[in-house]
Amino acid sequence: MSCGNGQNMSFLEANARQRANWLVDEGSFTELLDPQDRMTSPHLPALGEAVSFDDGVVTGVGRIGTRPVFVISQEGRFIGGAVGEVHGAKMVGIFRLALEAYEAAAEKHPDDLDAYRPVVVISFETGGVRLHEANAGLLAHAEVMDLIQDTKGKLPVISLIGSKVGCFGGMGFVAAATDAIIMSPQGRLGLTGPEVIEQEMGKEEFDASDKSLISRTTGGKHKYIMQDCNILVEDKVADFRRALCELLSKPYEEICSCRRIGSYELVKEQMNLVALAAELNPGDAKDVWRYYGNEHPEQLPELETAEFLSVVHRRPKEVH
Amino acid sequence: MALQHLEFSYAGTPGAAIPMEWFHSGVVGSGDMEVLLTRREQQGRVTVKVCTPVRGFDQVWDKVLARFVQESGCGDLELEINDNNATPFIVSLRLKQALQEARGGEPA
Amino acid sequence: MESMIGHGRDAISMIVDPGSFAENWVGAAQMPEGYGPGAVVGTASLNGRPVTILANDAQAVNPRFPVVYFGVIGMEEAYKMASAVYESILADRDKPVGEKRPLLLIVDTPGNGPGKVEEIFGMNKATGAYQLALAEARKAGHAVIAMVIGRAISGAFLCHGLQADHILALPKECGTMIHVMPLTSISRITKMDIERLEELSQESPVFAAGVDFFYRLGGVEEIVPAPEGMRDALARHVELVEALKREGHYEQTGPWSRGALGAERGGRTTRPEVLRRMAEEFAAVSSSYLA
Amino acid sequence: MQETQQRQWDTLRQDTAQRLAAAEEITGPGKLVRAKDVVKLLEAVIRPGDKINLEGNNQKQADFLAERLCRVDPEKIHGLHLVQSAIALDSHTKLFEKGIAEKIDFSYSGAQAGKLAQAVQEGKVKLGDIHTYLELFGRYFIDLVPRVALVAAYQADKDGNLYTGSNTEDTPVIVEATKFKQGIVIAQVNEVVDHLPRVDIPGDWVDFVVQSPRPFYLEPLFTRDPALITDAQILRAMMAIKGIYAEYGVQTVNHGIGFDTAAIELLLPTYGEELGLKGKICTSFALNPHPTLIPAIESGWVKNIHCFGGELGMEEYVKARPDVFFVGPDGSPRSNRTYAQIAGHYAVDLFIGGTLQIDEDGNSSTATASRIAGFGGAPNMGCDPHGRRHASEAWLKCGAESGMAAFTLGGMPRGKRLVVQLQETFREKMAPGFVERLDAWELKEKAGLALPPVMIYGDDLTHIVTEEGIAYLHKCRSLEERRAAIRAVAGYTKVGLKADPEETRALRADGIVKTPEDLGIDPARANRSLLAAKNVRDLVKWSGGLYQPPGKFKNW
Repeated sequence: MSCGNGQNMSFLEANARQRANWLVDEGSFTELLDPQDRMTSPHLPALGEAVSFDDGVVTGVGRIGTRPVFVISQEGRFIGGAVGEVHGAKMVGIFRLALEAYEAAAEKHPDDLDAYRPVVVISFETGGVRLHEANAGLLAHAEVMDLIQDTKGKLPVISLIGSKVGCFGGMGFVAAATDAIIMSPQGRLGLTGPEVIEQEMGKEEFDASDKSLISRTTGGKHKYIMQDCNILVEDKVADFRRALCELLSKPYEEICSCRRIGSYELVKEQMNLVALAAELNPGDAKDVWRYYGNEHPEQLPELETAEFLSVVHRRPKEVH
Repeated sequence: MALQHLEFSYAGTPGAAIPMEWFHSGVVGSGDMEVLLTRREQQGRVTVKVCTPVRGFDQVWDKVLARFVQESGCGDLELEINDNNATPFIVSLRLKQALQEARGGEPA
Repeated sequence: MESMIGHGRDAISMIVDPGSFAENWVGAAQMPEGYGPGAVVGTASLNGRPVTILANDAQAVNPRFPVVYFGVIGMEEAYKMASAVYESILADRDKPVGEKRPLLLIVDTPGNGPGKVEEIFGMNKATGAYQLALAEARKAGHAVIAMVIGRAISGAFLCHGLQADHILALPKECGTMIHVMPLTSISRITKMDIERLEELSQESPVFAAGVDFFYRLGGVEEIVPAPEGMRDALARHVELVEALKREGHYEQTGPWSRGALGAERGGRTTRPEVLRRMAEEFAAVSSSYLA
Repeated sequence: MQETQQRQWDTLRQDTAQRLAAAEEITGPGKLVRAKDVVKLLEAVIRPGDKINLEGNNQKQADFLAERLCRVDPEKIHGLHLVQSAIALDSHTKLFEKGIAEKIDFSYSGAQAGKLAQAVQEGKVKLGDIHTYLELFGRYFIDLVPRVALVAAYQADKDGNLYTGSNTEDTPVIVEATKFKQGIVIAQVNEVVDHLPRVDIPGDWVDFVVQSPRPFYLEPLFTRDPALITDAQILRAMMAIKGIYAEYGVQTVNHGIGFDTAAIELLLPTYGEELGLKGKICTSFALNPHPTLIPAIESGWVKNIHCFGGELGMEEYVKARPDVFFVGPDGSPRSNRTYAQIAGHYAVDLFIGGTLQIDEDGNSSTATASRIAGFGGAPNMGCDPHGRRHASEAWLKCGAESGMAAFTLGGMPRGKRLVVQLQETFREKMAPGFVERLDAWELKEKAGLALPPVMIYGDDLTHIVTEEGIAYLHKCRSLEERRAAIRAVAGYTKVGLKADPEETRALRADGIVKTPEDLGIDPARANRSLLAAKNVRDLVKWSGGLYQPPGKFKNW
C-alpha cells in the first residue's frame, strides 16, 4: 500500500513492500495475504518477540508486460528477514501459485508461451532460518528447494539481492538454485555469516568487523566476477527493474543459461572451480580477481558500477 | 515475557473517517512499529489495539495515543499497532505519517 | 544405547548386504580417490538390489580445506555427493519408476564448510547443487531415503537429509541430534530461561531441539528404535515410496509431504491456512493476471 | 644552615641514573631497544610503587608497551600507581589483576568501564580520582608527576627524536611532565627511520625507543556512518541549527561524537544553506577530524579546525586542507590534546553533545551503576569558563538572556557559554533520557566515589534539545522555573509526565520553551533525504577520494 513510485529510490533503503510494488508495472501489484489478513506468527508471542502482520515477507502478484510476476519480497528489518512458519509458507504459496499459473499459460498460449510465461521474482533480505521457530523455518527451506526444482523447464525464478541484510544462511543456497541473480554492489550473498566464520577461523584469518573484507568476499562485485551474479546494477530501484525487464525479454532458454548449478554439467564446472580454490588457496578474494586477469584488484572496489563493468575481467564460463 | 495486548478507546471526531476501508504503514523493525488503520462506524470513536513486547508503559501509550487522536482530529477508526520497542516519539511520528497517507496526502 | 555419532561407515555395513559396498563407484563412474573425504559415496546392494549410498565420514579430514572435518560437508563433499546422484540418475535413466536404484542418505553432519575460501568460491552453490540433484532424482522416480544416525544440524541437514522422500532417525537415546541450535543457545539469544523454553517446547515443537520434535513436525517420518532396525526400516520405506511413486502420488513424498504430515501430527498448523488463503485470494484476482 | 648544606638536591636525578645504568646492561649503549628486551628493560627502570603513565586515550594507545608491562615479574614490580588519560585496554585492567599496579588516577575508561567498576568493587583497584583531561594534565605537574612514561609515536630516529604526526595527542604533555622532573621516557614506535618528517618530541627528552612488532592501536572513535542516522536525530539537528546556532549566531563550536551532532554536520550544506546561514555559523571548531564534517568543509562553511587527536583514514584529507587544519611545515597534520582542550574551554562559544541521563535539575551523566566510564574532555567544554574575558556575539547574547545573573552579579553584564544537551526522551529499549535520580548516585555508592560523576552540571547547562522542543534553561529566573522547562521537553518520561500543560504554555509564551512548531520546523521534513552524505562512500566522494575509511566502515 505504498503511495507513489520510487523508481529513483535506493534499492538498499527501500522496504520490502516498496520493492514489491515498484519492481512490477506500476499499479499492477496485488498483495496476497496482505497486512489486513493479520497472518502473524503463532510462535513469536510466547517468546515475547514482536509480531508483524506480514511476518516479514511481502508476497503477491503483478505484471511485467503481459507476464504475471509472482513476487516474494523479504523485509530485513523484521527479525533480520528470517524465515519462520508463516514467512516460509508464504514463499511456498507463491511458488505453488506460479506453477499453477504456468500450467494455465501453457494450455492457453502454447505457441506464444514466452510472452505469458509466469515468473517468480525473489527480493532477498534474510539470514535464513528464524531461530524462534527454527524447525518450521528449516522445513520451509527444503520445500522451497523442492519447488525450485519443480520450476525447471517451466518458468524462470529470478533473485534480486541488494538489501541491507543480504542473503545468507539457507536462503543463500535457495538464491544459488534460482535461474538468474541480479545484484547491486551493496548486495551480499553467502552461506555462512561473517561472525560464524570469524568464530571458526579466528579474527586473524577473518575479521567480521572488516566490512570491506565482507564486501570482497560476499558482495555483488565479487559474485559478478565469479559468475555467481549474472547482472550487476546500480543501487536504484529503477536499475533493478530495468535489468529484470531486460532479462525477461529474452527467451526462456537464454534465461536458463544464467544458471550456475542444477545440472551435472554445471556441477562439473563448479568442481573445476573447487580445484582452483584448493590450488590458489586465496587469502583474499583479490587473489582470485587477479587470477582472472584483473591486474589491479585493489582498485575494483573503488570503481563506480559502470566503470567496474567496463574494465572487469570475469571468470570464463565453461558451460554455455 | 509473552507479548502484551493493550486496548484503548477515545472519543475521536465524528465524520472524520479515512477515505479508504483500510490502510497499512510501517515496518516492525527494532525500535519501530507498523499500524493498520481500519475505517469503523463507531460514533466517531477511535479504538486502538497495541501488541508489544514492552511492559509497564500502559500509561505512556494512553497519553501518546490520546494526544494523537486529539491533535489529528481522526475519528471512526480502529488502529492496530504491532510494536517493537518504538519510543513515544516514533509512535507519534508513525501514526501521523500513516494518517497523512491514509487521508491521501503525500507520504511524509 | 550406543551412539552412532562418527560411525557413518559402520552404519553402511549395518545397512547394506554384507560386503556389497563398492566405494566411489556409481553407475559407470568412479569418483577420484581422496576427493571430498568427508563424504562417502558408492554403490551397494540392499536385499540384492543396487542402491546408491551417500554418507558422512566424521573421521575424515579434508587436507585441502581446513574447516572440513568431523563430518562437515565442504565444497568437494557436496559436489561429490551431487555427482553420485547425477550418476545414479544417468545409470537408470531408461528404467521405469520402481526399478530405479534407491538413494540412501546416511546422515551424521554438523554443518557446511564455514570458511573464507568456501565463501569466496560459493559454498552456497555446493550445498544447493546437491539438493537440486536429490530433488531431481526424487522427481525422476528414485526413492530417496535418509537415515539420521547422529547429527543433523541446521543447514547441513537441509543439504543432506531434508530433500529425501522419507526421513528416518535413530532415537535421541542413541545420541541423535536434529536441530538448528541447541536450546541453551536459544536461551542465551532470546534471554529466556531454559526451563521456560523447555516448557514452551512441549506446547509447540517449532523451535526445540531434538528428534521427537522433528517427528511431531513431520520432519521425521519414523523413529527407528535401535541401529539394528535400520536395514529393515530403510528397505520398508524404499518400498513405500516406490509404491507411491508408481501410482503418481509424488506429493505424498519429499518435502511437500512433510507439510501434511506435520499438520496431522499437530506440528506446523498455520502453514495450511496460509496456503489456503493465498490460493483463495489469488483465485479472486487471477483473471486479471492470467491473460 | 648546617642541615641545608648536607641535603642532597638531586636525589631524583641520581635515582634515575641508577635505573638507567641498570637498563644499559640489558639494552647496551644507545636508545634503541629490541622488542624482546622490553620486559627486562621495564623491570630495570621501574620500582615498586612508582607513578607510571601508560599513554593512551580514546584514540591512540601505547598498546605494545602496556602489554609488555603486564609481563613483568610481580615479585619485582608491584604496587604501581597508574596516572594516565585512559584505562582502555585489556592489558590495563590485567595490570591490576596481576598485582603489578594497585592504584589509578585517570580520565576515561571506554571499553574497560565495566571491568574497572568490578575490580574497584572487589578491592583489586584503589581508585584515585576521575578527572577531565585538562585537570589530569595539570596534576601531572603538581602531585601526580609520572616517574616513568610509556608513550607511542609513528616514527623515531636513533637519537630518540619522535614523530607523532596527526596523532600527537597527549604525548607532549606526558613527556614534558615526566622528563623535566627527572623521569624516564620510553617510546614504542611503528618504525625507526634515518630522517623524520619533523621532530614532534626532541630526542633528549626520550630515553628509549623500541620498534613495536605492530603499529600502535588507533580507534576510529569519531567516525559515524551516515547510513545509521535516524529521522529523530535529523529532527533534533534541525532544531539545534535553527533554534540555537542561527538564533545566537554561533561561530565557534565544539561538539560531541554522537549521531545527533553528525547529523548537524551533514545538514549544514543542505538545511543550513537553505536557511542562509553559511558564513554566519560554524566557521571555527575545536574538534577531531570528523569524517562527517567533510561535506561542510568542502562546501566552504568551515575556516578553521584544531584537533585533539587524529582520526584513522582522515590523514590525507587533513593534509590536503592546510587552510582549514593545523598542518606542520613538513606537510603532515598535527594534533595536540592539551591545546585543543584549552581552545575548547576558552575559545569556543558553544558546546553541544548527547548524554545518557538528565535529572530534574538539569545535571547530566553518562555513568551507569555498573560502569566507571570517566569523563574524558567533555566537561572542559560543557561548562561556562569562568576565566573567559573576551567577548563574542553569541557569548554576550546568552549572557544577556541569563535569568539568574541578577541574583549573582547584580547589574554587572557578563557573557555566557552555550552548553547544549541533545537528548532523546527515550533511547533504545525504552530507557528514559530524563530521570528523577541519576544512576551516577548508585555508582558513587558502589564505587565509593566522593561525588556522583556528573558530566555537565545543571548550572552550566543552557539548553536542552529533545524531539518535544528546546528548553532555554539559562533564561529561567528560578530553579523551579528551570525544572518546569526541563519537564516541558522531557516527553513521556516520568519526569515529563509531571509537566503541567498550563505551565508549559506560559513557558512557550515567554520563549523559554520552543516546540518544533514554534521554531517553524515541520517534523515531516526530518528525513534522510536532507543529509549531505547518506553513507561512508558519499563522504569519500565529497573528499575527492582523500578520505580513506578503515575496513570497519568501508562497506565496499
